[in-house]
Amino acid sequence: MARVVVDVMLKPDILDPQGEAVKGALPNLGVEGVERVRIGKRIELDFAEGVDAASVEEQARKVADALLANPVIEDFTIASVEADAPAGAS
Amino acid sequence: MARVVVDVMLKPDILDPQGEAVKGALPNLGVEGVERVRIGKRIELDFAEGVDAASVEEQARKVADALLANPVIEDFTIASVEADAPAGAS
Amino acid sequence: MTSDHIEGPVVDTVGRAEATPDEKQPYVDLGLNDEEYNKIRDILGRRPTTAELSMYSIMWSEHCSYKSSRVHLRQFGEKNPKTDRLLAGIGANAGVIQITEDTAVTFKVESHNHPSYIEPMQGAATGVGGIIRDILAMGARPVAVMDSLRFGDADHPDTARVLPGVVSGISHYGNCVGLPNIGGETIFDPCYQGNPLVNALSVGVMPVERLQSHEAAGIGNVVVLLGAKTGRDGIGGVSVLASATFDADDDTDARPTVQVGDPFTEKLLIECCLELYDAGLVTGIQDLGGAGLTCALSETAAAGGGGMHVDLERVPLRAAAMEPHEILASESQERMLLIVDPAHLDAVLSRARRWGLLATALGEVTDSGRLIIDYHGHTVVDCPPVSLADDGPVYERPIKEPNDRALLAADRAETLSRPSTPEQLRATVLKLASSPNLASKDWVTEQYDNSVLGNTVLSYPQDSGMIRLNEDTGTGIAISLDGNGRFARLDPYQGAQLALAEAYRNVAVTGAVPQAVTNCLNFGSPEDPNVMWQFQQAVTGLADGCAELGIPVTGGNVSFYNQTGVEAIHPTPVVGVLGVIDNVEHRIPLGLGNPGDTIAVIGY
Amino acid sequence: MASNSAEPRVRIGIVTFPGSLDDRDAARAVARAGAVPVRLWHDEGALRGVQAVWLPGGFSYGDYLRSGAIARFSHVMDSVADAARGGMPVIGVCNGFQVLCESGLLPGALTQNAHMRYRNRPAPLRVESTNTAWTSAYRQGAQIVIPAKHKDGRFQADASTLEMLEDQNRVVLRYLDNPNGSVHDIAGITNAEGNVVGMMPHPEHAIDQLTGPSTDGRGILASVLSHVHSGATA
Ligand SMILES: Nc1ncnc2c1ncn2[C@@H]1O[C@H](COP(=O)(O)OP(=O)(O)O)[C@@H](O)[C@H]1O
Repeated sequence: MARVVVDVMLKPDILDPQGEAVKGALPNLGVEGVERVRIGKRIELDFAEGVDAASVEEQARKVADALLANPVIEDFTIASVEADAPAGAS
Repeated sequence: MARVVVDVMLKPDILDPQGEAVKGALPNLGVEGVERVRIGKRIELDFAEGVDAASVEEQARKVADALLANPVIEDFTIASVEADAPAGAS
Repeated sequence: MTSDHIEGPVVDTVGRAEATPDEKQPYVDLGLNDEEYNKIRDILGRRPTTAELSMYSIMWSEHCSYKSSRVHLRQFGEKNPKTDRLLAGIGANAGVIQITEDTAVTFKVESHNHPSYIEPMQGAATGVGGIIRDILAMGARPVAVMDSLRFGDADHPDTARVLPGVVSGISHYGNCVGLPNIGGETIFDPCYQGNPLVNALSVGVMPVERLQSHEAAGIGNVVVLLGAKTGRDGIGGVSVLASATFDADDDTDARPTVQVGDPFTEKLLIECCLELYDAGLVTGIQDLGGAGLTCALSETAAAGGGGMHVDLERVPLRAAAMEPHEILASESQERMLLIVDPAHLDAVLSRARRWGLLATALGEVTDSGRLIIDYHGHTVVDCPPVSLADDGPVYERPIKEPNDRALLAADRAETLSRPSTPEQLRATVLKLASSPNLASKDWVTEQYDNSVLGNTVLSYPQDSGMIRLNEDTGTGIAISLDGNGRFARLDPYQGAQLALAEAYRNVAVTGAVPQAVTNCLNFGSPEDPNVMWQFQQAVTGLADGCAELGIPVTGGNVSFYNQTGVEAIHPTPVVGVLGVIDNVEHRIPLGLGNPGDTIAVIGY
Repeated sequence: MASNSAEPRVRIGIVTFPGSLDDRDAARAVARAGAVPVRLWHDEGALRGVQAVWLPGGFSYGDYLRSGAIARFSHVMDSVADAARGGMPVIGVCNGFQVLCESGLLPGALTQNAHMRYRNRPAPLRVESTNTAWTSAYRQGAQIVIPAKHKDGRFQADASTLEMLEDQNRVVLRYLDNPNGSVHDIAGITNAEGNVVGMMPHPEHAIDQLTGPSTDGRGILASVLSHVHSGATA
């Protein structure tokens, strides 16, 4: 199985209310020194065994472009990763 | 500036309606062969210049544990990354 | 002064403008014509600085100056029935009308059409946020919202992008800020395919004596910016200044960005402002809308009749290295400008802190008669505020009745074939029932909270929304928001009256007495004489209709340039009518009553 | 339902977090029930002598990150958690329910609705347990209608937690027409002691036929008032 991870983040100039809210909460946790928090999406796409490696990234890019990221406000990056660990395990 | 990235994903057995919805939409894009889609969060924490490197990861772990992930439904991973690129740039 | 030097890129100061009178300026790209540019030079007695040019281009834009519509809109004031219940009328952020001895209400509808096409979710969300701040700025607690929506063909693939986005934007913002959505419209017509209409209404209530002023009055009073940080949001046309003046190939910085709404901050802003009003801590207030600080500073200063001095570097920024003109043009949401007596400044700042809001003193009211804006000690703006706010160009645009009017008029409904057999009737009924315009709007309305605040007496699927204002007396208001673009396309004069009559009836049938009118006029390009004719007809129709019915237009909004290429949308005046009901217990809801009741049709 | 005029009126604390929306509505419901609404501010730990606490609906801290996640770190929640562990009746409605789960005062989590949208409908419910401080005034098995309106209301918990909730009869309210995909149609649950209850539907918006679909929400306050009174006399 091939896994591609797509990270989608708001463009740098776009307001991120989520990140601001989290940043505002950190002092309550006793955490100081965090200057900036940005919150985006991490999307894991697991391709079936047979799909060839070259096409996997290309397909993932197509999905990211068309569906996962909103080009008006977001940027994305794509990376192939090892996927022996089950999705979402730490 | 030190950046720590916290990836938060739903635990494998928790239903992920967003992931399912994306998966269901893929055939419309002409993308076949994706077996599974999981959607989680990517959180970038940027620490101020002075904060020492050792404490950065520790602080980030504290934040992730207490706030960023809900252990009932989510797992997280932590990684320090280079942060010369502006947040969210592709 | 020619040696002005500020760290970072060259900043165009007044001194520099005096020293370089012939520097080329991209005023055409900013939407100003030669005549307007020369008028600015006359006013200033020199070329404008980059910041001034940006401010004039914003304040003299169609959106802010109403330069094409003003000559027609005058009719509303002229034909309005005289009443002393209108505490604030056209020209204020929103009209205010007194409904009992001690209570006033304010309501207004505004468009966010173009942003909602580019980014439907955030465009619609910030449309809701903007109109709520208008209501708040008058001194009222916002108590409900409504939305009038028009999309292209229901089956068009782009409608599948725009409609869910717009609805989720309105739902997200309205629900999260805690205002019930009590009604609206959802209409489909191919003419809105490339130009959907998103008109949002908000209504608020206040004790009569809490009415706020938007004047920067009282020499020495402090100018305070309250709310969100300022970023590069919505810096549209003004971005040409960056690329024209500076490094032209670094256009990444010049890219305009979409405004993202933060209803959470808006909710804090509402509660904080209401606290400040009740404690008598502000002497003037203005919301920051589409034209950001540019508009708020110049309008408050102009209304105050004096001058103002501002140190721009004090504005808390979200993005690094913003130029003065960018700070002035930024459309960052969830901000308000306050005018505060210095004796109250600490109290204002501490109340803001309690609500977790930033509040920053930017400058002060002066008697100079000029709006002076310094940036790190260097003057970048020095002009009469009135020239920005009130002395914009006014145009009497050419008007021409469209040629196809006769054709349209000849194509009468009577010529359509009528169903005559049971099968044909069945087919007709099915066709009507399956029309998206008549179908259930549940999918939309169930994404809206209609009961938060606990005072919603009528909402979906009723003809009007109704809100209880006073739990002891039962006093309430009913509002309906209606338009009919197809009818207005046939006859804009009557089309506007039809919309008015529909909204009026919808309010009246609930048992409320109609009292006031607001409107949002959605049209194509004012530079097209046919569109200008439609506009003039619609305004006249609405003004005449209101005079006939005896209720005043208290405010509204004009949205021009709703077109795709040369193809304009149907002229679409959307009309909101507000009525008052003495006791909401006596409301009359939709429905057929009880078995045995007589059914009658009235009217003709 | 209203308290006997001879007794001092019950004080019910209503917390306002930044972004709380239904605090004033909860206060209205409390006052209509004859008790005294006492406003509690998120940043202050004092509970001001209240005998029960209501965590209202809304979008605390914008509900950014996860609904209810940030509110749990407020000063007032430290006090509320202590009081709850000491047996004080605490109810969380909608966002309040989310806060209770995030704080660990109730098990499970509330996640995005299966259909991923905010949905607002009057929800028909069955009262599954009257053995709590907040539901004793209802008839066991009663069918009631209370508005449910949320985007993140889908209750989820692991299999053993669910089994425990069912075995211990801690599911308090169940949807008759599941609006969000909650497991076991769960609309509300309680802690083992029955003093802490979380529910997604909004009882404060069902106290008056004029402004709500029913008056079924009144039972929540009737329950807690009789709970407090019986505790006082016991
Ligand atoms: N976008 C919307 N927002 C809120 N309410 C809406 C919206 N669209 C339609 N409604 C509500 O749906 C109901 C039916 O609307 P509509 O089909 O336009 O009715 P009518 O044909 O009777 O004017 C009304 O209560 C109206 O307020």
